[in-house]
Amino acid sequence: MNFDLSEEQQLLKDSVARTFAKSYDFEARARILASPAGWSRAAWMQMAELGLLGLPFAPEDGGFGGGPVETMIVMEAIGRALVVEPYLSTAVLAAAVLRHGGSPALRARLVPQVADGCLILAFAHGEPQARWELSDVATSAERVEGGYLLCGRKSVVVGGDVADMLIVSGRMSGPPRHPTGLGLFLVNGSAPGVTIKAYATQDGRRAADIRLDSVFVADVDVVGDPAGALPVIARAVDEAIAAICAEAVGAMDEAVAMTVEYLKTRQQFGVAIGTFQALQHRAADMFVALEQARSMALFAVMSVAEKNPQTRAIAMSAAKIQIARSARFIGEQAIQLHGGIGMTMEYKVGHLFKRLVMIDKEFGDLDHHLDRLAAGTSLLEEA
Amino acid sequence: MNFDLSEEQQLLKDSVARTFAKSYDFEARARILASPAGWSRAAWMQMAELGLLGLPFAPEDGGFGGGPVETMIVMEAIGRALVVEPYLSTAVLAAAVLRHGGSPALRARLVPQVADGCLILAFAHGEPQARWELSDVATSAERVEGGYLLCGRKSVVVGGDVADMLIVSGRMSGPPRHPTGLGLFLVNGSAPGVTIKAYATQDGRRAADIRLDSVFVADVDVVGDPAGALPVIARAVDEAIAAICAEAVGAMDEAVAMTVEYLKTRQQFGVAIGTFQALQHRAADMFVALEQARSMALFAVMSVAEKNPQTRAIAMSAAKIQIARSARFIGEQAIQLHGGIGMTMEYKVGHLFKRLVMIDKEFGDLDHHLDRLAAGTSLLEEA
Amino acid sequence: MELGFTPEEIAFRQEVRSFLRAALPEVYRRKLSEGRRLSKDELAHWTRILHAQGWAVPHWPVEWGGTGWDPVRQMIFRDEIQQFPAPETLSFGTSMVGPVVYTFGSRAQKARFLPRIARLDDWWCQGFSEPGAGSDLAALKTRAVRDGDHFVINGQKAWTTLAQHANWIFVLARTDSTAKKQQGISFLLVDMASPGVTVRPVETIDGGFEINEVFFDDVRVPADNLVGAENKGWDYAKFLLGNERNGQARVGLSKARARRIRELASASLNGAAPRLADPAFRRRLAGLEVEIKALEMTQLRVIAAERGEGQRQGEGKPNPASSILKIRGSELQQATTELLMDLIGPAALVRHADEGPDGYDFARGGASTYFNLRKLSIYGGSNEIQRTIIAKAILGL
Amino acid sequence: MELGFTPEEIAFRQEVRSFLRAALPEVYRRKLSEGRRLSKDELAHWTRILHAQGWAVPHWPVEWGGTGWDPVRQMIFRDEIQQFPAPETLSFGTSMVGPVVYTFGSRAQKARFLPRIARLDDWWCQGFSEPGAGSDLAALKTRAVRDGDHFVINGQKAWTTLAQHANWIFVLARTDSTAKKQQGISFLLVDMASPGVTVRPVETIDGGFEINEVFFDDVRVPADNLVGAENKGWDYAKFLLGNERNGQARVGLSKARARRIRELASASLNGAAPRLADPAFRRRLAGLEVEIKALEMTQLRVIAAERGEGQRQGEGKPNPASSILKIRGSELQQATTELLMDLIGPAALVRHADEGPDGYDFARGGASTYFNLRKLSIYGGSNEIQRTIIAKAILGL
Repeated sequence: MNFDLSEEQQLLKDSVARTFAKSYDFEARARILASPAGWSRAAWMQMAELGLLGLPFAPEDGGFGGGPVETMIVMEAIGRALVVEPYLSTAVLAAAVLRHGGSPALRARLVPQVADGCLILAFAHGEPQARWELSDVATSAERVEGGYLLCGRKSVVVGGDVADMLIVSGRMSGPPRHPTGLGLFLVNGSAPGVTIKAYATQDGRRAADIRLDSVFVADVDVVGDPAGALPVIARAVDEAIAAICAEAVGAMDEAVAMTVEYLKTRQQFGVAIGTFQALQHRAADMFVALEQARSMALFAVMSVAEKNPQTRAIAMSAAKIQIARSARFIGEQAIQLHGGIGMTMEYKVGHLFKRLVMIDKEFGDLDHHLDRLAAGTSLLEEA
Repeated sequence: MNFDLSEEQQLLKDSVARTFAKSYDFEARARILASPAGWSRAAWMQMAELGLLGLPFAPEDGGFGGGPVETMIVMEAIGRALVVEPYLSTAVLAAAVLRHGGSPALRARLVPQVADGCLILAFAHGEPQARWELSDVATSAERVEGGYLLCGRKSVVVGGDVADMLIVSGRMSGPPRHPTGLGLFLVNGSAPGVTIKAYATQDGRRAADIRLDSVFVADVDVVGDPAGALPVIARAVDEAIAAICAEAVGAMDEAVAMTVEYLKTRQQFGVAIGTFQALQHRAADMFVALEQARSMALFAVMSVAEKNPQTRAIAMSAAKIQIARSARFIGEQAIQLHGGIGMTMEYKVGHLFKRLVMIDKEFGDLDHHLDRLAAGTSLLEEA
Repeated sequence: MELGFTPEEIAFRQEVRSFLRAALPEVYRRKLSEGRRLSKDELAHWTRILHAQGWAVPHWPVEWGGTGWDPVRQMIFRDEIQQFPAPETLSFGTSMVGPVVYTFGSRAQKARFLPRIARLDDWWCQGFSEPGAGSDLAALKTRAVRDGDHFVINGQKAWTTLAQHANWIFVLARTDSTAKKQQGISFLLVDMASPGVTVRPVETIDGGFEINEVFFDDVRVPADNLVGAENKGWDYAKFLLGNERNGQARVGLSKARARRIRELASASLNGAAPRLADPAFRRRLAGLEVEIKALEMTQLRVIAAERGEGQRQGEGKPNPASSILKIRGSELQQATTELLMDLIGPAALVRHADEGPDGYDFARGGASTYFNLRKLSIYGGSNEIQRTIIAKAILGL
Repeated sequence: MELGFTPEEIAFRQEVRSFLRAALPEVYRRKLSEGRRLSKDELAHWTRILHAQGWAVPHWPVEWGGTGWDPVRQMIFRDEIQQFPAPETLSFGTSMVGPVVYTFGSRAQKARFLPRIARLDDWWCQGFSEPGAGSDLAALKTRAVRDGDHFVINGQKAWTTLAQHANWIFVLARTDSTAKKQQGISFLLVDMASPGVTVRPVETIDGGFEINEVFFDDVRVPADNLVGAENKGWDYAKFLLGNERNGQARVGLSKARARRIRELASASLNGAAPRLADPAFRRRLAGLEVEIKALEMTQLRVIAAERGEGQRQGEGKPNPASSILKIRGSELQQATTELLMDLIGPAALVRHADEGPDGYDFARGGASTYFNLRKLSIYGGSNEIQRTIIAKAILGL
């Protein structure tokens, strides 16, 4: 039991923090958001140079062999700096699909390109009717000569327009919500039959709705078992949950720090407003909520490599629940204690708030995970 | 739209308040609690003299023709003074059963005795398995020559040992939870086959578990339709809910007043603790919770005479939900802000807290009523 | 006690509702349902419809276009407008500066400004807050110096709502810098076309532009535009803020939003199962409806008491109980937008600017309104300030 | 980072658990499950069983009976005791006065008192709080006046837990009334058999008797019973309270209670449908379990940090982060008792004194424990005080 970072981990943490502090401060980010693309390829290549994009892949595949702790370190920094580039969708979510589902040949083909920043991926899984139910896939995958034909709609695919290549889930057999019959298919964003309707998200990211009209996928572009992908999907999403929890902790930490600083400097009625006891106690409650969230993000990191998918899912739901509660409280109170300035887009805290609220909408919100947890065995079950 | 009391109502309010202030202060109540019986017949007779026991009955039956507002006035005073005598069970709950279910003959026989204090009633309805589901009655009522035989168990019958006579629900036909087949029967507490196991409740009242072993009830002692009593039961319980909401408001009002007074007088760190902003804001939140509860208690009073049982039930659930939330918050904060002194039985605020917590356990708790409300149509539906 | 509305009041409610059904363009209603804002022209159009009906400024003195309705009828009218939902008139004119002008203004000011406010011929905005003075309003620094028959204003106002549409602004400015904080402030009416007035719109976290910074650079204002007495502006501001607080419960808006939530939750959004099938969601909505009903009852009690007061003593002063309406009103508006956003699910991520994709119409006004309405617990006297008012003015702490 | 316990730590946990299974009388476990208190003799019995195992005072110096376990093992031990549930040793002795004596006491005091504390030969209680001094502990008024080789104590202590069983009390008394508030206080060990000591039990809202008033009327205490230096008692008290706060999370108790709730909710209580069949109840329980797990992780982080600190700098000072443990620990103990009470339904009305009826065994420890544990957010430095500590000591406000 030791929560201290190793020397290498501390080095990673410092270098990421230094890099974002230098080239991804609030003004730099504002310029990126205002640019036509809404994201920065330069920032992306810088992450590649730092080795962040190949981080989670095994060295034999061309990666750096980082584990959940390393991903946590990067994601926390991303949360603090509000990085909008598609790190989570490419280097966490799609990467996990490749790692757990992809054949060695596929990994050999893709990982080096991902690691050096040339290949951006997105995971096109969610559908309009699915809310966050992972098995709820209506997109069909039909076996044809030499490959598959995909038909269907994917919605709110984060990074879906930025990606060079999509990993698309499709159903070979069974009704929606059936646990088997799902496959994963690599689709080029510009392939015939793919229509991408791109838009901005509330928190300044890019997302897309994607229509697949008889899109042909060659056998070589199938990721793993074309009729048994749900366990891979579930595992990848669980890894994404652990990562987004860390991102949320980074954003909360920054929001609490900014709020405390504001309370110290902002004067009202002739004194710093941080001298008002009601606001002091509110800040203390924010701090408690932050530490509880940090604890559960660590719990997610501890549990994400768990082999038993049931146990892993319970842990991820528990972490996401705590994050949801803490993030909503901290975000709202950060705005409240900042007052008017927090309501404007000219100040960072409002952006942190927006990201925190939107994190609840990715991979299942509070209610979704409470249901999932309540349906399972007790979180406190002892070995 | 006018929330002012009429002259008669103001008179009633003043006289009840004056009476309790004089003869039912905290010390007097403590003596009553410490007495062997745990309640005071003298206090009861005083309520009879004031006309409170006959209040809800029609003048032609021997009552004073009071309505929901009059009952609210009395119950609020009872809540404030923490009166432990079985007013609610006799003069509200059992009285409502008699008013809505009893024949003129039955009313002529019983009401004058109730009004003059000689006949205490209790409503023996709840059963061990029923939680608060009104139709969940397993006690059987079997038709025999000249009457009925009752067999079954009634549990946590408030006032059940104090009562001279019980109104017992029993099932003529159908499985538990079936809406028809229920009857109401007058049973003397000392009748053959009745076993009463009496005990104190957490809030200093008396209650009993009652066993009925082939208890004979003559036809003349049947209250209303022996197979169609559920509507009467539901209506009586709804009236009791409106009344207990008013009682809760009285107790909350007293708890808030005591807490504010304590904040003004209690010194810590050289100043009155009411100067600490965090405590001021907590007190403000208590006040807000109190006023919201008062509003919904009034809403219950407005709606209790509503003819449509569905609409009436929705309104009562809504009121009970608000009361539950406000009472829990106000009660807990009253103790917290009082500190140690609030934890002792030597100080009134702890007794108010206990009563407020226990009110949630009568006629359905927060979760019960949320379920009932959520199952129905919207509370905000417009005419 | 007379619990419930009289038959006349119920008939009046029906009359208002019928009028709204007949007179309000459906597109306005839909925009408001979806949390969108009417354009300047649309609001002006609707204000003139109301004005033609004689209902543009019901609460004003009859002499200046008021209806003579008692507080209960006024409340019913507001409630119907909000829950329809129909547009409310521009409060900066009708509820803020209007009452100040007819209560404290000169005869000439009344004649000049009130009719134009009632018809929205003038679009007013509120020049109170400053960057350095939020809840501590009296710490304002904007100065107005007398120069012959003019005042010369220098300074900066912040969080000025809809100033980008406005042609008039009412300004609190310091006219005596030697006096104590609350003294030495005056209330001035300023034509925004005056040289030296600059407006800078500021984007808010909902992605909209409704607040502005307003700069005053040697702006000359005729002394005729001073309301009431010099250095007495704080009194008029308190009067204005008291009126404002009373209108902040806006129960009708929360009712309308709860109803929209129920409607959306009953439907299959994009093919998903109706959310109302989830018992946890149903309970959450039911619990929220209880809180809304409780606030509605509390508002009725405050208004009934005001009517009682009014009959006994003439115009009532702001009731400290109105702080309850502000606190719970803002909290419930926020809670309803939160539930609406949660109902929408993953679609809440979609930003509804010009480029928004098809198929998410149900999601309009979800996240954006949630973000926008965080302001409610901040402005108009933050909820923290309201709690202090309750603690001191009501509880005597 | 080494997330998770080492195999040795896991084996240690199993060892503790096996010991508890073998050594703890089942009737004690059941009593604790039901929220009942062990009698004085029962606790002494159990303490001696622990003592025989060498585990009565694990956190003490090895010289005085400690085990030499590192903070993680100590935490595992506490957690297992609490969640079994097994009785905790009397904290007034083992966690409060014991550490003060072995840290600040004389050699003679150590030899005289520590072995008897470890075996519960002496039952100690805490003479800190006074009627006029709650959270403002330093405002205490009890005086101790030097008279030769004795101190003479006069005054009154309040909220003295289990003083009715105690034969010793540690007392904070003012020995220099001219000094500033926190100075001039001394820490004295008082034999309760001394003439002039009177104990008055006070009934609490759970219907139990655990707190007392203790009166001192010219009580003569040998000067040998002064701990450390005269007028330095406040330092020792702060040390003691810091230790206390660290132990207040009591996550194991909340875990045990959550488990009991799940067990009761899975059963048909008195023939009713199992509560766990209600999705709303299941969600509420699941949500609470998350909060408990989060606190458990936070406690691990604090303890791991302390171990790190300890290795680097010797004995650590109380960590201000322990205020989090106090706040959340008390809130979660309260929340679990509330859920337990709500689970019980109408049976929560039943008071379980001697006369309680049959058939409600499941309801034992429902309402009473809920009432009793309201104290947790009040004592040991109220949660308001803890929030102020966080704001000042951690956030620098």
